Amino acid sequence: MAMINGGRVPGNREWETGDLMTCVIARLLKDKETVFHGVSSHMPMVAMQLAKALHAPDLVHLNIPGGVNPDSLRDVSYSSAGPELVRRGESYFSLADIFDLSMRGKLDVAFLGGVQFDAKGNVNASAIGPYKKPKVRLPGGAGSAVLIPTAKKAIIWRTKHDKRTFVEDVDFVTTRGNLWKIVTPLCVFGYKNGRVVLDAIHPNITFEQVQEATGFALKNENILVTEAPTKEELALLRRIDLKNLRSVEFK
Amino acid sequence: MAMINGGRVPGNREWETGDLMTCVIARLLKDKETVFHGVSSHMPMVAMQLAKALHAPDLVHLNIPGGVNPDSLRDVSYSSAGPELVRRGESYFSLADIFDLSMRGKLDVAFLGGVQFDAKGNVNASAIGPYKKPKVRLPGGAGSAVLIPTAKKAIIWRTKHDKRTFVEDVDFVTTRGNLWKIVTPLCVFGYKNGRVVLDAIHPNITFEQVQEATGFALKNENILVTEAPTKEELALLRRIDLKNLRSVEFK
Amino acid sequence: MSKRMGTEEAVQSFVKDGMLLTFSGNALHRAPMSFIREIVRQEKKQLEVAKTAAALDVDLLCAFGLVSTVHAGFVSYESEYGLAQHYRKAVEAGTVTGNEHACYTVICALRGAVMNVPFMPVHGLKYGDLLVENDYFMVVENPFAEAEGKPAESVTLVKTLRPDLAVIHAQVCDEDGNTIIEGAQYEDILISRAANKVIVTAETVVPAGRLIQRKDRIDIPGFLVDAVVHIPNGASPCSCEGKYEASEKDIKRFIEADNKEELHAWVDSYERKDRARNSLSYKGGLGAWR
Amino acid sequence: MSKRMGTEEAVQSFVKDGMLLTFSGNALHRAPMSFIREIVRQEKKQLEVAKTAAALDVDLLCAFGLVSTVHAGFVSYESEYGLAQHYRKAVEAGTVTGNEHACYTVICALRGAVMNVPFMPVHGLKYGDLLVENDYFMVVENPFAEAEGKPAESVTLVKTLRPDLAVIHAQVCDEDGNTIIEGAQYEDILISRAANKVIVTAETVVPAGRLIQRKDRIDIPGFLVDAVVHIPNGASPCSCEGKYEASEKDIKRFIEADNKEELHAWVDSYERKDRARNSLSYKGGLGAWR
Repeated sequence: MAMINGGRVPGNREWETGDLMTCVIARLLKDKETVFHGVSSHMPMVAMQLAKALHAPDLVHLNIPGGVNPDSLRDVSYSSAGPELVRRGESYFSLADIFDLSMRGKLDVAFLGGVQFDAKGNVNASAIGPYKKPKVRLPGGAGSAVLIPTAKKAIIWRTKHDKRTFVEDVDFVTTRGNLWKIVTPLCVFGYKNGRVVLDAIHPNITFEQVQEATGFALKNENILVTEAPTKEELALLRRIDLKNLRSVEFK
Repeated sequence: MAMINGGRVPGNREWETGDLMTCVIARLLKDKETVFHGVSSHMPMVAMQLAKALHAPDLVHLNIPGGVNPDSLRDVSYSSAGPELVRRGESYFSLADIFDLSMRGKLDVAFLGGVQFDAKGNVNASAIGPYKKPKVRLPGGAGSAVLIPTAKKAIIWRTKHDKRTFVEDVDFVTTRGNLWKIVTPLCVFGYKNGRVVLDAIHPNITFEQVQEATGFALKNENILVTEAPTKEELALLRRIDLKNLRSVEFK
Repeated sequence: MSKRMGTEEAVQSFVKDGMLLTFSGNALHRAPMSFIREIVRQEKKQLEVAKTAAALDVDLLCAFGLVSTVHAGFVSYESEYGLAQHYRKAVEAGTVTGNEHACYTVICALRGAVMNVPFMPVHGLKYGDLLVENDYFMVVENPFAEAEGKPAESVTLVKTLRPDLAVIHAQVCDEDGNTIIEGAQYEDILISRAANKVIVTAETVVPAGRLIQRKDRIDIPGFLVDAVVHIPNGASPCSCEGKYEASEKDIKRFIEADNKEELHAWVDSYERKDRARNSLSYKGGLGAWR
Repeated sequence: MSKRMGTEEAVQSFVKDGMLLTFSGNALHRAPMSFIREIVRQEKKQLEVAKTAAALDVDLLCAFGLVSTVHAGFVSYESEYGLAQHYRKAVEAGTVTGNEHACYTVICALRGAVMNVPFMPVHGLKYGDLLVENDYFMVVENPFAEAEGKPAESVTLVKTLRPDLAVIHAQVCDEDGNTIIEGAQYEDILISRAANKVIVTAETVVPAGRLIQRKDRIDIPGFLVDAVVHIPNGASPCSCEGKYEASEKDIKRFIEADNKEELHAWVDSYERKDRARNSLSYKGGLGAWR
């Protein structure tokens, strides 16, 4: 599993898991959508630039520092909430503005994190163990608790796919709501009728591998296979993301 | 009364009622206070500049367009809420910001209007006759209804002093609260223990004249006489207010 | 993808009878007068208007009987121009409901729309008949004080006002809607967020991307804007900072009009200017559009 | 009347044990680190901190046991720097109360302070255990819906957070406190209005009036500011837009410090820089301070 969660996927030499996930995320975004990412979100940030370069030129890229549609990620380093996004942006739209926008139902897509996810679509970003006396205090849900219920589509991406991450019941429900997709190194989950379901499996991954890494039962029905990154996608990715920020979470 | 309400006051050739009222208002302002005026408020606007030139250099002049401390009134014409106050200002602080400031108890002085005032300090800027089917619909209290209760000191100025303006009971209570002074062409009212009281009478005006023009009973006790405008005040006034904006309401 | 359209098309497409509208500016400054005159020409009806301090904008719509309700803190001309007589008479006659606010409660009610909540607490509106007479104000107890066993604390709430459309006249915007408001902004940033749709009418419209060197001056990002209408002198006879002062002559001409014919003549006299459209004023060269 | 003072004096005069503080910036960007290190030197205790997304600022104060409660949506370093271990361990040990918010509910709670109301309605916080576990959230019925006979409508309220002091690190201000924040402003404008007192620490302090030609870039008018402290590199090792990037080396040096001695050594290593004061950097000539 280390290979899959990290570096090169068995059976190909052209792309790594980070490339694949970034392409999968980019394909989920549509033209003209307003799309937000937060801190520690390099992969969605790169995916948004990829989508803009491919099929969504008028996608609106929103972020914590407030730079609307940064024209390049050249200056970006460890942070996906740094001031360079404003420097490179075409206008300014503050974090408070973005939240208000989502409250009004006008944020199309929000990228959010979390540490535990369960079969009912609950997200835990707060604590392992009791909230007031936690075994592990997590960083907190940041915007999740108001964005997952209000963004039209909430997308979660995780670079870890294991039974500690995908559990039967989360320890604490930081939020739930308009969860739309969860993208992992193994698969894409969807959310239907209040349940997390398996939408698609990545190339060279089996259903059994996904089930084995998931702490709740999955159905082996109507599952698609993710298309591998195309040559065009990979070429653009390399140009957009010189520093391989998209894979920073695998390092 | 026409003479007193308007042009030159009997017994002097140096100043008009508008000059006197402006000086009286300026003297009410202290250094470093935050002071706000609204629309149709030329006299307080000039008085604030006069106070800054005399004894209150660090008074903070706030206004509807948002220009903090405009350095001159040279560009001002019919409006006391025009964009020239921003053009001439040292920074920008919006109307919404000013209201919030007052809500936080940090606005020292607010200048407010109104059409009727009664002995209890109630202000009517809304309607003559029933509110929902008024005999006369007035312009409305603008900021008064939230500023008179929250500014530390609310100052009202009126260029008309008659029994229709100062009444026993107002038709409609638009607001009441921290009323501090009312400056008229005849006198300065104060507000003590929930009653409007006569603080000072202007030069060459008698108590009887004030009582005659006022629709509620006044006490002839401890009344001061307003000091006439000094030479220094008049000289500064002419320099600050080239267009005699301070007397625009008498025209 | 330019959002440009003409004045007629913009009113046709975006203004429907019964809508709650809100306008840029304050009193006689930077009201979107050309757009409002086009509303008059197209006779949109039963409109509601929310604005802190209105003047000619609301008075004009009232003069033609197009307004049902006005939510405002102040409706009047300043000083020498006197009261807004058409508004006043309509309220007195009962044909227009004048929902009096403090200017701040309009701001708070619009903040409620920005945040998509049904009400906004307002400190300061504590006394008087506005609280008694108007059902859009309500006084409740602070539930946190109650839960904490603290003394009861009254809190005034104002009901949210959700404009269907904000019309903002600005000095310059680009074809994507990125908009710069020079000088006093009044409540324009607020209404650009509070309204469901936003139209910018502008003295100057430049090609997309041309504002990039002044991007830290952009007040409304383009993605919030639904349509861009190029109308030089679009605020006149109100003022537009950096462009023109209020026209005393033209305002008086409106105020002194004392029958429908003269009012129509006043609106007609602007028709050509109000509708001149899509004549992209940018002719090339940096600074050409400043 | 200059508001300038040194770092030591500013902390002495404005920071009291038990205060609720709020800081500029976000995560590892433009936190007022010099000021916070001086708080550590002066051992101010039982502090509360409110911030949307905190990192080194809160973690440092927690490392020295100076914090009682943190009100935040997110407390962590980004990516490679990992969790805020001092904060985490303090919450796990029960010595710090970690009041988890959504970042937006911190913003709303601060808006409550700006408007001086005891709570703020929040759309969007509808589900989950944050509502159950925390007494600073409450769900009520919309009283307007009730009064109008409409279906019941639940509204979440967040209790207002009223900071005693906001400390804002900016690129430039003048001696009166007029402040320009370049690039991302994060929640700094909001906290400058929400807090009872405001201190600006700045890379560059210019004489009063020197910002007049950039006045439309002033974000905080001087009269809101109580003290101005001149501290070049005052955000380091966090970043300061246009001035310096975050210092990976110095952040790691803090994160890897695993006892009190090393932590003290880290704070001490900045002492001379943090306290260098009143050396007016403006040397004359327009643009000299840019």
